[in-house]
Amino acid sequence: MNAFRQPNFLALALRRGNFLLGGVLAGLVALLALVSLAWTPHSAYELDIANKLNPPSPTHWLGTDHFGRDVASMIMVGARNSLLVGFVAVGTGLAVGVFLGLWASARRGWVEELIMRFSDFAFAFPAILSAIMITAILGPGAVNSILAIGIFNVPVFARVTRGSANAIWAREFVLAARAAGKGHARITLEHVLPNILGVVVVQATIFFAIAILAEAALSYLGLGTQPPHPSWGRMLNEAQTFLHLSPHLVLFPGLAVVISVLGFNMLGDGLRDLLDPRLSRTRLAGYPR
Amino acid sequence: MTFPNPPVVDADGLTRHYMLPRESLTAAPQRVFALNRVSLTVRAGRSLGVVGESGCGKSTLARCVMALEPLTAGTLRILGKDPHAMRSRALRRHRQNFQMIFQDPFGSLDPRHTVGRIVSEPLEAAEKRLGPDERRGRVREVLEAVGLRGADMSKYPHEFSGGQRQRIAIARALTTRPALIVADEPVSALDVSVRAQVLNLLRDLQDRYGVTYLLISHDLSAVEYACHQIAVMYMGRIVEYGSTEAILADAAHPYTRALLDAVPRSSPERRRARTTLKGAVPSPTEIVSGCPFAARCPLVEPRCRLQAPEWREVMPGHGAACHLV
Amino acid sequence: MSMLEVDRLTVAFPAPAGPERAVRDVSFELERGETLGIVGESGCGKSMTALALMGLLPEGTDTQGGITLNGRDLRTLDEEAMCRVRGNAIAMVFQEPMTSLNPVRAIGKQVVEPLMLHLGLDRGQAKVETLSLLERVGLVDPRRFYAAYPHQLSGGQRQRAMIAMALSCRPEVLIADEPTTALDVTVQGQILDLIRDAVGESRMSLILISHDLGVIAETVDRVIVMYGGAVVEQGPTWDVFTRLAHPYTRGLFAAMPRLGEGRRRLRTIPGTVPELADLPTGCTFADRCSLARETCHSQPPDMRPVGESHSAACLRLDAATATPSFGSRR
Amino acid sequence: MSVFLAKRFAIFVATLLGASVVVFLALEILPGDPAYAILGADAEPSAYEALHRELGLDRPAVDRYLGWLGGILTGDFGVSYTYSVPVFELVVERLALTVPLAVLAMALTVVAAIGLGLHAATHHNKIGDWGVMAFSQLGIALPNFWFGILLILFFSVYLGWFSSGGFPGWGAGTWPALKSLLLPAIALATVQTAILARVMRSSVLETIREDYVRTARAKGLTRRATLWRHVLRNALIPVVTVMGLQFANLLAGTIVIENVFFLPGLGRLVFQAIANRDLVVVKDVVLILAAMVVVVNFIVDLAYAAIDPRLGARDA
Repeated sequence: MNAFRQPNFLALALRRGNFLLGGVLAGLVALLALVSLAWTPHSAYELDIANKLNPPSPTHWLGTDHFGRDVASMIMVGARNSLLVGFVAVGTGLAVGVFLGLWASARRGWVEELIMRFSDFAFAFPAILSAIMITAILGPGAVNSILAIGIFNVPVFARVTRGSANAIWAREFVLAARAAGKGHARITLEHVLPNILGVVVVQATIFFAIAILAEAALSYLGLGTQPPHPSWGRMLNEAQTFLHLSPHLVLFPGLAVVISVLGFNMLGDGLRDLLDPRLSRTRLAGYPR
Repeated sequence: MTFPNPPVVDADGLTRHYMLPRESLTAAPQRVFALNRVSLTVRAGRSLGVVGESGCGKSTLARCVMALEPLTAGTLRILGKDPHAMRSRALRRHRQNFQMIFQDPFGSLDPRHTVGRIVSEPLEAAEKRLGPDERRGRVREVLEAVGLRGADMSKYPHEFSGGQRQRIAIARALTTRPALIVADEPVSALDVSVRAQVLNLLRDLQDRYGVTYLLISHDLSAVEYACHQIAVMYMGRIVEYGSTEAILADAAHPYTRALLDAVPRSSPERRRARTTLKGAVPSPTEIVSGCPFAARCPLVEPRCRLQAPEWREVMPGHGAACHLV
Repeated sequence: MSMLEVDRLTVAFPAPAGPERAVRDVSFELERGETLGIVGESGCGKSMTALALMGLLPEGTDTQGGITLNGRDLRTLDEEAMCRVRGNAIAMVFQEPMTSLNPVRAIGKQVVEPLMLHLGLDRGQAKVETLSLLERVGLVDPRRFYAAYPHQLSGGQRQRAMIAMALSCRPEVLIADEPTTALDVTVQGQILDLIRDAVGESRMSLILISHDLGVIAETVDRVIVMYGGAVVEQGPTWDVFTRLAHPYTRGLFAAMPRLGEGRRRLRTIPGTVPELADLPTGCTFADRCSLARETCHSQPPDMRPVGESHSAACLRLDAATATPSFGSRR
Repeated sequence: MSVFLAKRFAIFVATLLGASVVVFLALEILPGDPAYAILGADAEPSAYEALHRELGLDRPAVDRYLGWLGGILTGDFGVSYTYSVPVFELVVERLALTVPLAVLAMALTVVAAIGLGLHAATHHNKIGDWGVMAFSQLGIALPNFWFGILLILFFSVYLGWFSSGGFPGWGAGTWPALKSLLLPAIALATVQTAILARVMRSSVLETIREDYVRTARAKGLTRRATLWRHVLRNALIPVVTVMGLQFANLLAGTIVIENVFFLPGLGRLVFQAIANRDLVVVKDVVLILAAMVVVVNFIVDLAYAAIDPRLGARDA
């Protein structure tokens, strides 16, 4: 069944706590990032050594770091950074991975074998490992970390796409389309893609969350976004040095990561529940049956 | 004197092998003989029923006739042209002459397309030069022909019951006004009361449009009802062929007799003693030297295991591959 | 008192559109050694009735009515006591031999289980018993089948293994839910024969569930016809299938192509099976019935006698039985 | 040997070779001249010449690749530019930390996740299920390095139970060494547990709906017996797949966590090597890490064949 076309989709969505809470959290992060383009409470770059390591106060809501920079402002600008990495990395993964997955599934045979073997060994290089290689050659930087995460996303999307596309290719309506005289490309566009879109969208939101996590880890290691641009991961790295003096510094950037990842994950879960009638019909799932 | 109708399907020696994945590294690769030199002819306006148990190759036959699967050997002509020898563009145009109906009324319709889009798919794929109005008119016409309403065009498949969905599938097969419809188990997924409706519909459409059917089924009684001729398949071969009346009244091949015997009768007559076959259909992975049915045949003789039986005619138009005929 | 008594059994599932009443007021009795068939189309409640007897309905299902086996009300038993009944006093064979066996355990290991559980046999005894059971259900060379995995067996062989499992503790009632539907015609007969012989040998009672009128006609003494969750007709198989008292039973027969009847036109039942969440107040079949009157739509019919121990639930029974019945197809 | 295993073994070897080619291309060919990359653009010409020769850059690329690969197979990993010791020695010393850390984390993950997943599935839609789901939702969102910092903050800064990092070495005794690995392992395992517990839960829920589970119940098996004898093994099949994928994440995670806890492991080594532009070390360690991922995935395939008898006969 097609959940999107059911008139009560919105009503259903509102009843799903996951979807709603996820939407609110992810929306909040997106809003912070957008607002930071026009306004932040203080400058996120300006040093104020006199006011370093301040605890939260009315002027500095979340306190200041070891250079006296306003933590709240840095987190807002950092959100921009995390979201950007997420969008570009997931976009790359989506565009290349979904294409490869659809291609593998439509052509089968050696094309499929080749693409899947390629993704087999791409799996051997998790985002951090490929980032290490890239930084060893090109030096650390935001672009390189995006590249690393994007490369890691490609085989994942290719696999998920191929898996669900193969399931569609095995359906009788595809055979019917072939019997009607449609070619592989048209069947992929008209039958396969629309039927796997839900899975792909869900996967995209979940990998968005994973990309945010990976970016934070890379920045923490100093391989990602470079100073003076604020990023949540590097804020945590710097805060660790002052763990004994100002523990509050490790709290807020970490919470920012948790909230945004939680938001996108829950959004993905909610979407999956909405799109998959098999899962939402839990009444027959009773144990033993 | 009546002249026979021209043949719509003319198949000669259709053979389809494929390789099985190996069981172990040392095992020899095995081939499945899904179709083994199958020849048949279906004339315009007639219907041929192909019956047999699972794995006998009847679905492979349907797919090969539809040119959805390649042939290993043999020639096939549909309205005189061989779809397996055509280039893809020409084949796409030729496909409007032969369409297909599938078993599963839930799986054979794309849940994300409207009924209108589903039914017009063959028209669109055949690149027929039809205007949008003409196309809608055609869709409406076939929907009404199968007992649905033109207004159903904008609905989605999940809004219909199983029987209605099978009507949609039949409508789709009709839109290009094909000469031939290949139906693979068209009623076996349906409930008894709905099955009768669809069987009647198939007959009505034949009377009205003169369609030729190649009907694949495991259900002898449905085939008897819907078909003029019957071909019985066993392990990738046709073992008996003849008119429905002849086969029902006087089956020549022991396998056909066993099949007929195995159908449970709902008539309240007392239980009969029937000859049940031993074992199940063996998988057709090796070339059998003698008769493929020898292992299960109740009438088996020594020569059956040594020598493959030749095709013998019982009467003109009715024959079987059995030494005992 | 009969061995098994089912009294006004009602099963309802909670659903968004209100409870779906899959089984409504089904009552029947089963004597020792008797064979009973339940026939009907998909969604008529026949499988749910079987699962209710086994106490295996999904959690959250609302079950009403009584199920009494040898004077013991199964509905009042706790889970532990019910586990001692299942596979022991009542055993069941399912439709899909492909999915009903655990794919990662050897056949023998699965047949051994009820023997050790209910009869208290040790592993060695259970294995000996299992080998003889496998042989008895026609799996010659039982040692090979004991060690085989389900995927290595054909559909018919798997169903034989299922039957071995069900017979292992010599149950008093064997429930077979569409045991031959997934099998080939020539294998179907073998399995039906096997079930019939096993039941005959050990004075077991059989409940055979099927959509196939032929299978029912050839196997059981008595038959229950179900439609929309309720019993519409029941009686001795011979009587029911010759008199065809209920318009639905009659429609079902007329709609079925029968071997040897040639290309004579089939009579069909118009319309489709009703939605369980939205059943009409009166007779469930009224919307599709040519004999239906005003009252049929408003008043639920009760079971009325047609002959000796043969009854049907129809308000227009007189009109229905007035026309000649069997072979009434033009 | 079954076709499945033979095929997986071939893929295993091919993947290893592929990975080595990628590493070699990335670190020796792409930067143009590794000698420049190591020394920087403002290097003395004489120093550059010396290094160029020392790294064997005057030989053709194929020769260098084969030499490198042959060296690795015979235990000769080359000499570190910064430490001036054989890389093999460095790596072995560091592996003694990284491997126990990863294994400990994986063990914690498997035990906790299978327990939690089973509990949640058998208490579907009850409070225990909600609890596990909430934990897992939160755990997945937790960056492991941040969780590590929080652990340090709580257990070493406030409670003083553990040191805030460092590794005494196995020479200092098994318990002190293990103790210093405990917090890092927990930091790594928490996130992985959150993911695996979910997979386990949904896999059990899915398996419970299978026909053969109904068969088992119809035989008279109790819920508990059904769970252990019929559900668990089938439910583990997808869980094992995810475990294999998780090991890759876990190894990547050790690189970060070793930096959080100042542990002298492989991750820290490669990290410092980047800082020192020690390409020889980077190249070897990245290959070793990738190889570990590939090896674990092959082990997962073996586990598959052990759990599922169908794989023996059927093609993958």
